[in-house]
Amino acid sequence: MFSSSTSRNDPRRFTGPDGAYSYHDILTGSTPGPTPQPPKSSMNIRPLFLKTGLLSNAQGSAYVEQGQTKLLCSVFGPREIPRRSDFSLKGVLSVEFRSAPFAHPRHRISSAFEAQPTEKELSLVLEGALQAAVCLHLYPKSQIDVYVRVLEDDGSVLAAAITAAGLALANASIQMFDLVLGASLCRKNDLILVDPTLNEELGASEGCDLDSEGHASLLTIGYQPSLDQLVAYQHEGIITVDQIDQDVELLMKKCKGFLPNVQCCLLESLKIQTKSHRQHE
Amino acid sequence: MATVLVSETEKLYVLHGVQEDLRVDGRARMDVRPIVVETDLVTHTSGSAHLRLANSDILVGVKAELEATTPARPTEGRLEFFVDCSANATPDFEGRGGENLATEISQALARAYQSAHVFDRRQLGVLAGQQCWVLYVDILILECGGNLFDAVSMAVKAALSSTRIPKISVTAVDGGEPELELSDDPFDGAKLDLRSAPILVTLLRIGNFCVVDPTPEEEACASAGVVMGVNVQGHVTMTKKVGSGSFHQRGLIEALKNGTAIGVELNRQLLNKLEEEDLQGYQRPKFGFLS
Amino acid sequence: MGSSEMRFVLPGMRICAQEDHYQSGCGTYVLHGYVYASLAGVLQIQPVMKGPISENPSQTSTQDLVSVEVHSPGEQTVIPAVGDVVTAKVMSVNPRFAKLSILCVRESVLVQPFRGLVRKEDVRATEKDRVEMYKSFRPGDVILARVLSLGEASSGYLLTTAENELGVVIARSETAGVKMVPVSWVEMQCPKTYNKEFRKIAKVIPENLADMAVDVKVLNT
Amino acid sequence: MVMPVIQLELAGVDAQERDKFDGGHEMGSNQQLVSPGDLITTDVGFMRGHGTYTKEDGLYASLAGVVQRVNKLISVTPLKTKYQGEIGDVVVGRITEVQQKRWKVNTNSRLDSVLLLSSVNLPGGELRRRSAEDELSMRKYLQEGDLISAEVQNVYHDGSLSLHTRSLKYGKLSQGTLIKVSPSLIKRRKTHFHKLPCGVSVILGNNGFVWVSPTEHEEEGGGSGGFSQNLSQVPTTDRTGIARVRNCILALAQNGVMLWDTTLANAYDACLKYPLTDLLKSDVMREIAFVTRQNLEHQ
Amino acid sequence: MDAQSSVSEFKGIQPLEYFQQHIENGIRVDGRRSLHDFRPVTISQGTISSADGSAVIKQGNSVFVCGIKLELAPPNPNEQNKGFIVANVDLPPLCHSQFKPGPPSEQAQVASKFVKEVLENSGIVKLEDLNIKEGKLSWVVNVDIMCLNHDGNVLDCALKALLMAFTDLTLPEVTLQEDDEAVVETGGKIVVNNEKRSKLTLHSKPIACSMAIFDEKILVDPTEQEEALAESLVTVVLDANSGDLVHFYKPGGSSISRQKMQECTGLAKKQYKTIAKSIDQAGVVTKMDSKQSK
Repeated sequence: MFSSSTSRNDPRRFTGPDGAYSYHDILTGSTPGPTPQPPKSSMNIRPLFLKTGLLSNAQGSAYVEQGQTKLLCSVFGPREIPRRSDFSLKGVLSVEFRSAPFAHPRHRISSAFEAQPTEKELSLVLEGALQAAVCLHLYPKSQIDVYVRVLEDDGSVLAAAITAAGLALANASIQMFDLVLGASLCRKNDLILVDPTLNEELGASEGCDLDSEGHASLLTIGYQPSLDQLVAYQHEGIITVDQIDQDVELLMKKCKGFLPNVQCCLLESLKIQTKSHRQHE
Repeated sequence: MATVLVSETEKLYVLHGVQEDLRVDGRARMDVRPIVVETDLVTHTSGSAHLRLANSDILVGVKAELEATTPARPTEGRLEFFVDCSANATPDFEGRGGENLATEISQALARAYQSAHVFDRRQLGVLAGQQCWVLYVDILILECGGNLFDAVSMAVKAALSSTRIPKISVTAVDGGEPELELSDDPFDGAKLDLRSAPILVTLLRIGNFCVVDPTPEEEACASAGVVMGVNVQGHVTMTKKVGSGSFHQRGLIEALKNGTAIGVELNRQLLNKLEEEDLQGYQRPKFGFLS
Repeated sequence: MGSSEMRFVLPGMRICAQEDHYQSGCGTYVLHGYVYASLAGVLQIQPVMKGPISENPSQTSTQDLVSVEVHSPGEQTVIPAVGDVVTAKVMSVNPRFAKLSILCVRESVLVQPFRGLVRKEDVRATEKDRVEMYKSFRPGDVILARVLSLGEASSGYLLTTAENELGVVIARSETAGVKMVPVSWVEMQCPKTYNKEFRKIAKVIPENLADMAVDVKVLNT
Repeated sequence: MVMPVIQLELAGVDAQERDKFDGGHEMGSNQQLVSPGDLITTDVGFMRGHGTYTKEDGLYASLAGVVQRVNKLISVTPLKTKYQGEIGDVVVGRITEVQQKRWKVNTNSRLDSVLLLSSVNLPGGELRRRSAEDELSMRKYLQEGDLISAEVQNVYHDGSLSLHTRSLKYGKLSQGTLIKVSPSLIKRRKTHFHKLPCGVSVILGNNGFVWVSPTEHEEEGGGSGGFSQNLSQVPTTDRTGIARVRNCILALAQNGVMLWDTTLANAYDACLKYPLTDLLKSDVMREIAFVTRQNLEHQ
Repeated sequence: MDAQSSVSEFKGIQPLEYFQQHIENGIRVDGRRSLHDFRPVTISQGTISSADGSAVIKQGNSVFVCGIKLELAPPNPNEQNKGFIVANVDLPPLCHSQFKPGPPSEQAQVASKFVKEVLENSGIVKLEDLNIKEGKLSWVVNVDIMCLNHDGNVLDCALKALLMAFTDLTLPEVTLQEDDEAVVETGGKIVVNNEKRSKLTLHSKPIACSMAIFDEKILVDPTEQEEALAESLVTVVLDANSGDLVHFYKPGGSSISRQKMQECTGLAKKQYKTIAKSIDQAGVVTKMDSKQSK
């Protein structure tokens, strides 16, 4: 029989049998898990592929591929604030960050409609970043919805999501003070991995073991290149303030490094839009 | 953040005050309001603490439960934080109102305690690959008088320091399944090593300056802030931006430096006081919520 | 600046210093004395029209003011603002006000409608006391109106039709459901049944919608 | 960097010290404290007021508070309560909503109070007619979050209040700070506007909202209908005074001392011997309240 | 008012009239020349490397992605020789402004149910093939179909995405050590060889063809707007291998005559081969490219 067993707590979708587990769980048991990363700093952001305006329904959208990390962001609005809420002369941003059930290389992410705590937290981080970037005072009584879906997670998702959201907002012709770019790095003492993959990120959190020498940390920033402001900033793991200073500096440099890519992507879609607009006329 | 309504002129008054290093309640930018802490109040928990920072009132209970280990970390136990922003604290928390704040606080705590260098989860291990202690840290926000991150984290640290993990002896029954035996003596418990445990310090940017321990009115005036986890050794264990504004790199680093200094001092005083309380023994008078 | 070459700008790009005769127009903002772009789009330098639109009334001066603007190509992302003329559909009518659904702002179609409200006293400019809502609007009518204010938190934008050019532009007859033709300031007639119905009618009826349909065909071939 | 002030105490330390200040309640012997269900009197000659109910054998309290007798009317005034307004009261309130022709004001009452557009003096003088334009630009005068001082004009049947600001002393409040205390702690006086000698003005709203601000100079205001706002920076000396007064008010309120000009002045004098930053400590606060109360008894 | 804005205003204010004028002329709002034309389809397979099988399909402006994640579980006690397929269709808020964050919308539930029924009826995968060891271990095939841009015809797209993801799917070799039965549940004696992966045998090739009925006219492959204005919707599913009717689905709407129904089936029969061919020829595109220009 096809599993028609809709689980008790979520009758609105089909769920598999209880006690199902990923075969990767056994894989890691039999073979030595992820190949240990060679202790070599990597200072480069993985190849970036950016594209805006590929979804027709959204006011604006962006697709970002950063190495194997793939995500999609769409922007709706400004539209009327749906529920009755307090009058605000400022617009409201609502951000939802979710991962597709198949996004994680090892585990299936429960597709339950209730977001995971980490997803909720990332939504809030993203919201905080975009609130600083969008000219919300120009959108009284309205709401701008930003939805991010991770299609494949291979590390640095928050950074990629920040870049994608910035692109999607610009593509939606929402007024912003500046573009926003995201970048992250993983540090283990003096070993620095810019734009870490999932394995490297996991390595960082495993580096938190007492056995392993030294401290590991993971830092993500959201950066406005021309205003030189940090709109998002999130870090975990042991570090000193001086190291943070260096790392932030480095990441800002990296952001400026791929700024031309972001600009090119937007300009290209502007040119296409202008052309098609003229043809209509 | 639960925001209170504040008029533009009130904001201006707060802003100028911060500029002059003389805040509305007379404090300097880096001054903290008086804090009162008491541990071991709730008898049905493994550890608990009640902390009052001005009008912020926090109750934390820790429950230790035996559970299966995770395959990734067979020798370690787990810490689970749960924050309840009850509508008691402020009407804004009614319904799902406090949910976002609760997520933010619990995630910040989880991140701050993540590294093994600040909290060694192996002290929660029982039987490698099979059983471990899971500490459920339940945080109840009873009243909301600003600066919740800091107040909660100090209460959590106090509650963890009062936590006793029951002694367990493992007996192997002739080659079969090992058996666990829990000690009968309630006082026969191990204390946790919290020497490196962090607390959270919030710094809010008001105008061009940062303040610590903001009041709700000050929170309403700030555009951006940073929450950081600091332990007594001065290690930064977690940092994140809060609020809707942005930071310049210099401002951020400046804030983090100030925050580290405050965090070290707060940690030191907290540890001292907790030690002092511990020396008073089980028989010390309890004051509870009437103090 | 030559108009033949289009200059594209992106949010955050510094356009020029904010000097006496350069003004920050739509799609830009001013920071530390410079004009920055806030939109991804085409840069346009336009002479400032004198009158209420001027953003800086103190500078109604001898100099030729120019406004630095950025326009995004294609559809503009708009929300209703005070003073805008909007196209709205009447959703319900009661003796005190009519509830509307705003569909277009100026020439831009909204992706999703906003709520609006026309109060009895804002229906027309004269004889305000004798306005009867049911003789002015009916559910389903399409009207032109001007935004008065943002309104209250619970209701939508406050609109007015108290101008000759504002009011009902499309209405269907009660019995036959046919598009009616205006016969006076306050009456429309059904071409099928010849029944007359009362409305607050807008003066300029835009080009017959049938003509638009011709455009549609032209565009699609 | 100057070492920041941090004061972290265990719960016990504080409670032990308190005992020495307790006992000096200013409740006179003629005041009767009751809790719900307490018998007030079995005398049948009295009339039943607020906070009381009658059973076969007498009059009982339905609230915890102080029994009050006005001629034959017995009522109980609760100790802690939402504000119950009376006509003529001076209140401080915060605008929560801008509606058609009226503002909603939070005055610490059970229901939001109402300030009608027709009950305010608009800029341009009292005789100015209110036009439809004013109605649309109400948010320019008062918007969400703004603070006002006002007088209770009317009490509606549901207990909600209608306010007015048609006097130059009322209107929009400028720079300063708001303190919220229980309305029962505000003593009814002829005036609730006080200029303390230290350059600080205080409005003791009957509703328990207390506004502390720098004293404005006379030449300002007038003709603006109370909408002018002084946006210049408040000098440090005034700021120190305001911080002191603010903390004194909190000290008195936390220790149950009624607030009026005399207690404020006494408390301010008592606080001067402490550095400003100490005024947040609970033992200092108690000391200030204690001294204030003692002075009151001597006078 | 220039011509373009008046057209878009007309479309916004009187969508029904705008739509009617097109249909009367036998053309479609999105520029298709015939009521029976399909929108162009592009498909890419294996784009999501974190999934065991994946496909992205674009049909006009509708974009769907399907990812398959494999899990292991002991089989159902009543059906010891069978595995599991769990298929869900997700219509997240990102794909259309009508959807809000939260539990699945009714549309998504309906689509999930449709996909499940087609899976059951067509026998595309035999559940017995998903059994590894009778009574001990089976595959759980989690199929998640997610809409990224909803411009109508969810069912056709979802089914195509599912079919292409299934063709892309490979399963790692799993062996069980016979001797110790007790420890199987803990996974102790299961050996997974991730290097050696094999494809799943597909036993049929269900192809859906959706139609909207409007003023007695049948519109094939309706857009979202056409679906919203249509009187009735019909979906016919045929097996491309045998040409048999697998499923007929008509959710609500106004009733249709038997002739109309047969007309629909006839249309589907005429079209399914072309669709099947278009899928086969769609080929593998590695990156998502820009939206189809109109």
